[in-house]
Amino acid sequence: AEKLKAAWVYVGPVGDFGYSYQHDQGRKAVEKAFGDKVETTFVENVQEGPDAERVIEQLARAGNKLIFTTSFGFMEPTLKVAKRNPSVLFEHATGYKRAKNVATYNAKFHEGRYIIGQIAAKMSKSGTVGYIASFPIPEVIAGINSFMLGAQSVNPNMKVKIVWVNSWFDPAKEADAAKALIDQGADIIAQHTDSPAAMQAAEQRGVKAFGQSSDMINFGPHAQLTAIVDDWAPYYIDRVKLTLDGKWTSTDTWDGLKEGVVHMAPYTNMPDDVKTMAETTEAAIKSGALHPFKGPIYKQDGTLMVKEGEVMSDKDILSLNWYVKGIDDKVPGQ
Amino acid sequence: MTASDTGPALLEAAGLTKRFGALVANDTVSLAIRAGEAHALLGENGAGKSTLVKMLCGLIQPDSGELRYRGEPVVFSDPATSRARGIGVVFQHFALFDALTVVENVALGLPKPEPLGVLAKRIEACVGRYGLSVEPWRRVGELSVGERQRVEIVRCLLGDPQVLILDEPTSVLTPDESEGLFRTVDLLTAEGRAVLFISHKLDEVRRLCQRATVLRGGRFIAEVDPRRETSASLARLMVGADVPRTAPLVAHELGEPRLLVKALTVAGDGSRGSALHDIDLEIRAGEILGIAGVAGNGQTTLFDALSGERTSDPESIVIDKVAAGGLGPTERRALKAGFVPEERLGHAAAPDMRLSDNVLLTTHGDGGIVKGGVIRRAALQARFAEIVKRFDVRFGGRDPKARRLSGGNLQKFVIGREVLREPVLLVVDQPTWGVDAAAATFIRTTLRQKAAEGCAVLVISQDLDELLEFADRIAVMSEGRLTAPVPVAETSREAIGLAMGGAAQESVHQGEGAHAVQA
Amino acid sequence: MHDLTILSAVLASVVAAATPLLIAALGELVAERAGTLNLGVEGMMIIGAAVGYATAYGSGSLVLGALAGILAGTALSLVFAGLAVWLAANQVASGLATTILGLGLAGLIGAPFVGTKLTAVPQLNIPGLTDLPVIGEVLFGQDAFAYLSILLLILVWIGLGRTRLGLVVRAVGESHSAAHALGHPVRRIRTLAVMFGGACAGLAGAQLSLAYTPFWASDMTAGRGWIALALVVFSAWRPLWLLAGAYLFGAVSILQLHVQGFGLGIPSQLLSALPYLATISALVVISALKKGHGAPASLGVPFVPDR
Amino acid sequence: MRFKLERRETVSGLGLVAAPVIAVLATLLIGTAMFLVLGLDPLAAFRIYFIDPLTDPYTLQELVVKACPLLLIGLGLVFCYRANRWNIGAEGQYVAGAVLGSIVAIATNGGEGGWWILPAMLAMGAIGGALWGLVPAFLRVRFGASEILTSLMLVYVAQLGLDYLVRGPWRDPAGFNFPKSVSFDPAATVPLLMEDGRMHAGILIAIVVVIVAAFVLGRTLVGFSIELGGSAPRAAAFAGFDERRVTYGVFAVSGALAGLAGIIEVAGPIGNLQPSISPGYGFTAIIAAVLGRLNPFGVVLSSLVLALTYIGGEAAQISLKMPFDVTRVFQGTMLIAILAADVLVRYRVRRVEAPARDAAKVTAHA
Ligand SMILES: Nc1ncnc2c1ncn2[C@@H]1O[C@H](COP(=O)(O)OP(=O)(O)OP(=O)(O)O)[C@@H](O)[C@H]1O
Ligand SMILES: Nc1ncnc2c1ncn2[C@@H]1O[C@H](COP(=O)(O)OP(=O)(O)OP(=O)(O)O)[C@@H](O)[C@H]1O
Ligand SMILES: [Mg+2]
Ligand SMILES: [Mg+2]
Repeated sequence: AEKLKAAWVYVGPVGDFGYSYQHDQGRKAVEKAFGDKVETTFVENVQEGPDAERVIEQLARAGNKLIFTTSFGFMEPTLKVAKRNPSVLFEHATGYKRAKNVATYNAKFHEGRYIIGQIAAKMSKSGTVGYIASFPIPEVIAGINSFMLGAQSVNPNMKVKIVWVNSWFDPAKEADAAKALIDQGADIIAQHTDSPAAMQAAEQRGVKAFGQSSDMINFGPHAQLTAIVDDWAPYYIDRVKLTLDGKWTSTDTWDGLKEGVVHMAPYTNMPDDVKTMAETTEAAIKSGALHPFKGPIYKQDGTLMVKEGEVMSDKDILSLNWYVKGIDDKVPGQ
Repeated sequence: MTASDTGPALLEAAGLTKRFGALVANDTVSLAIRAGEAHALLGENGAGKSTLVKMLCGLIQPDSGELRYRGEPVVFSDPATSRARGIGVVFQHFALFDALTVVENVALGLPKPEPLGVLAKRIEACVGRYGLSVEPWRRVGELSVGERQRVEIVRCLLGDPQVLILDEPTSVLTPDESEGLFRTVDLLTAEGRAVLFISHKLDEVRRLCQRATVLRGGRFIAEVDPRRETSASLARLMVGADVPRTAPLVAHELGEPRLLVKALTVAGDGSRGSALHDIDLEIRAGEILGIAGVAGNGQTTLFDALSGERTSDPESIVIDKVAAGGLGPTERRALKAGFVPEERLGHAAAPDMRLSDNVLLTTHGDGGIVKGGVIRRAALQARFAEIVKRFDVRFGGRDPKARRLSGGNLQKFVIGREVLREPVLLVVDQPTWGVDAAAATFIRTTLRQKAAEGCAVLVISQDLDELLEFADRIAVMSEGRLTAPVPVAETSREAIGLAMGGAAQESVHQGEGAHAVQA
Repeated sequence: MHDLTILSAVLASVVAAATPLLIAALGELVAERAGTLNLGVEGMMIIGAAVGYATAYGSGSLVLGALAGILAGTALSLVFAGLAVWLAANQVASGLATTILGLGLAGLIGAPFVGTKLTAVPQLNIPGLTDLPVIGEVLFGQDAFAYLSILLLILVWIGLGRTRLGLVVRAVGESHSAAHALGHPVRRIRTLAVMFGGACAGLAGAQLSLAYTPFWASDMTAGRGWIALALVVFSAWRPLWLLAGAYLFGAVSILQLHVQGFGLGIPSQLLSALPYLATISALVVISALKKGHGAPASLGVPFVPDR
Repeated sequence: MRFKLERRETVSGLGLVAAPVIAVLATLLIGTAMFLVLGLDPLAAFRIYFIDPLTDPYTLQELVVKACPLLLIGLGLVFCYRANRWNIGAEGQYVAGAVLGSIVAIATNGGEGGWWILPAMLAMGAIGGALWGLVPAFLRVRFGASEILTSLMLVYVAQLGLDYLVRGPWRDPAGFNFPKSVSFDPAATVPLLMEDGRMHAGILIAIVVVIVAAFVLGRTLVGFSIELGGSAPRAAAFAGFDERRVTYGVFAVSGALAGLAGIIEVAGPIGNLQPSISPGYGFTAIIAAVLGRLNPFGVVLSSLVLALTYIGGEAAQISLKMPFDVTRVFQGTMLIAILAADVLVRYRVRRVEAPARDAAKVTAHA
């Protein structure tokens, strides 16, 4: 049979050891799983502006039959190219527009954030956590909220300090942010940016931290409590297989801990009881017994947003732009 | 080479040839500078004098020929090498650094590092000995052209040269300073050193030098003893034909006042030009008024104020009955005024633009060449060709950058550009600086002629002889003040020289300026 | 936490943040004083970071890493010098091309090291002194790079202002034709100055990958080379002003993070823009007080000797 | 023996042709070495880099689309650089133009439409860029603050401003709070020139601007005053041209063209406002302007060459699986080769006998 040509489009360099790096690990897993049944290609460092459409089109023209576009900003270009190339299948990560030949996929990173929120609340002596955020998009806001909901489930008075670095990747700035937060009294650092700089800073300063995207234990052997690891391999392998079998359909996939797209790095540097709690929560989320966004959830001003016994809809989570009660800050731009 | 009546040859050029593209700037030129002599190098603008100097010190390399130092063949790979052997050069175009102080500039020309404080002391000593005035700690950028020239000379003297090469060192010195320099040259030659002296002022050459080499068109023409020549005979050697004198004064009627300056006061800006105090001036059609003065006394500021590069109180300058003090250069030109600044490159002309484009600098407001904001190339080329033809501007190529012209030719161009605009008022700063005798005569004659046609001409010059030769009246500028003009016939070289040195200033304060000049 | 402790920590962070900027900018200042506008700083920084990291990782020696970073930056600066000084090509374009080349080479060199880490360059704590309140950590708790940067500053300051070589460098930048006429080897001096700039940029890059955030990642300089260039302009080409500029920029960068941490609800974009706005404002004030930029007169002008 | 550069008095027509040829040969040589080291087939690499993009109608269109903003911005920079004003903040002016121009599109979104919307957007874009460009001009004229620093710093400010807008006030209400404005209506979109592909009417605007710029710079007094101010400021003052007006003028033109490029990109290939709207066009255009020797037609050529290096680089990543960094190294190498070749057109390299040997002799005698 003919080889399936599959391609990936990354917004950053594969060498960022963060978001694009993890997607590329997924691509490599595909190569490994299917051997010479597939041929993979990737284009890295593609700007979300006018270049994206050309790159995607070129990939389609080069005979790729399955194309993963891995950043939100690739949404419109992906749709445009898909329209012109009806025989090519597209998968767009983190977006919300689909077409007959465009599927979307995303991961429930907030599930992991609920767990680390709980761990933070248990481990923090000062009661203050530092949170390094990239850009105020719903995914990041949802992550902050989920983190706080988890933390509040342990200690209702947990405080979080948030610093936006306005970048996914600026190691020195991320390190500066971590230091600033530690200086302000945070003894746990969580991050939603891509580089291991904050983890290293925490290690240096002797505080605890959570990794992001990859297992960063290397960078914080004494600091890392756990890490929320993106693992796109299961999803990619699945989708390639469906394509090979001719069973691909345009779907909207939002997998999490259960499916293994998000998984937690080993729980380290914490007492056994905390570890047990984390493992229990993880299992509960996987089994569906626990949902991070389960009511009652109040907005900062006290408005009840999710009633007792209900859970927030996926759509609402995906477009979150407000903080839950207990976060003493404003969502930028609101 | 003929046998020497001074000493053995210190530095010799044997058959040096240098080409710039198609142009042969030096064609098998030979020259011997002997110990104990002051040797003149003469030639028209563009004859190849500076090129020869540059080869003598290793700044450029000859295409063929040989240099000998004390009889030994040598190759100087750069001026530092030649300096180490005792050859000091004052270049025609100053090798100075505006942002640095005088001491730093001097230090850069010396082979060995030396604490700047010590060096400053040495500069002061040197300055005292030779009667030059230089302040060690000033930034060179703030100095007038004359002061810069002194810095160059001092730097060279401090290097204790065996052979001193001076490429037009006196062009911007006052008569007194020139005298000081000549005494220095005499002193050096008496010590058995050699001096190579380049100047377009033939009287100086005859007074100073024992031997002269004449170049014409890049070729060696003759080696003569200038003491036994006249200025006219030297000029004939240089040009290859007789050089006419400036057309004599033709009496003509004076007309309307074309320029009135009333109580013009301008604040100095520290870097270029000093302040002006209460300048009064009137020039009438048909008249040439000369302003004499040592560089750095406000002439440049006066020029800028007249040309409109600096504005002043509207009534303080009246051009052809129009209050013009508040107008810009273009508007003043519209009143049929023409201006020729002192600095040819960078002020009167843009060095890196083609010569034809440089025509536009002062003609763009006249109509004809620029219409509705669009440049009419044909008209521009026509005007350019006319300037070149009428003023005998010579250059290589069809339309080179202004930078490529020799100074004299660029000066002819700049003056021609203004003259062809048919101005009723012409302000010219240093009309013949560094220009050879023939070209200088031509320029003066042209200005005379313009005056005779009814133009009012204001000439600012440091060259007293020039002013005495062709101005009708002369005023003296000193420390930003101007004496009342007096007719040339009623004054003398000495009186003006005294006033230039500043003597007049006190008199001016006492309201006796005119008297002092006449005395 | 105690207020003084916070202050001390903030100051210490400011020094750390300013250090790579200061080092790179000092090198560029020397290059520009000699008349060469080297827009390749970003490229020389990143290659210093990559090679420095690779060497330190391979050899286990941070000192070797730093040296390798210096060498790498210098090597790349020679490409620029060959083009801009010896071939007299346009300096702006040459610098930009060098940056592109540097980013690419660094990516290739660093690729095998993605995901690895180093032990950071240690702080040089001095018992007793480092524990002093407020100034203790700022003055005595920095890593070697910070002290090196100050040493370098003094070196450049004295070197440019007080030595013969410095005088020649300034002269060459002021008027290359005059310097040439006096027999100073203009292109050799410029090459040396550019090499010094490259060495500093390489060192600054190595500081990032060895001390600041001791790991390698593509494009990890994140535009700091451009900031260094801007700071040279800010300093009006004077070393001491450079110190002020780098620390001002560092201070505002750090402080805006702290302000965010206090949760005042100011738009983060505005806070992120603060370092740039602060630098502009400071420059405007300085320029208004003191006319003229003091740029070397021959800056950016190619030199070809007539021979 | 050593070599020296000798300025050519006239650049021969042959030389102008020879420069690119030499550059290409040098690039090929260095590239071959590089690809061999990396274990890639040089022939295939060159074909994909240079030949394929120029022979496939689709990539040819893309070439023009990519060159369009570079060309527009580069032309504006030509004005600044000729006047010796170092505007390196075109990227910020591009963003400012895109933002101001988008106001119209966002305000009229979902409305009646109307022929005036797009022209109004373009005008607003140009104004936005010009205003942003006038800030460094003002700071320079009024306070003497170096435009190099201010224009660069304003890039970051503009980008953060755009970021704020698309994440906050201008966010698409139907966009699930993602940072993106509404997609522009057809009336607010630059029309395509061909059914198949992305070639849009902005290219026509760019062509008009090239011609106008060439005319203004080459044939008018304004162009002359710009050039004169840049090459000899004192002579320009003597000629009666106001330095301040020239400064404002060139920054306004340069900003306006960058702003125009910004709004054309946003209303054309992108179709909405979003945080990232430029892959560094404002900076790449600096290379385009300089490489084009500050000549409008030269910039046409250099923009196309630069576009080719990007598109070829992408093609190489796709077809040869060449890492992005290799394409960057190759791009850098190629630019260096072009610059070097350019020098060889203006100068002649002559071998000269070194005086060193004889100099040694001198020292020996001394
Ligand atoms: N580097 C150069 N490139 C091209 N032509 C040159 C160069 N240097 C000198 N020339 C030309 O060589 C000729 C001789 O110039 P040179 O400077 O030697 O004249 P000069 O005798 O010193 O004239 P002046 O009295 O005006 O100083 C001139 O025609 C000049 O244009
Ligand atoms: N780099 C250069 N390229 C071409 N020509 C040059 C260069 N440098 C100097 N020249 C030309 O060499 C000639 C002589 O130079 P020099 O500096 O001796 O003369 P000058 O000052 O122009 O003449 P004058 O004595 O009339 O003032 C001039 O024509 C000058 O334009
Ligand atoms: Mg001469
Ligand atoms: Mg002369």
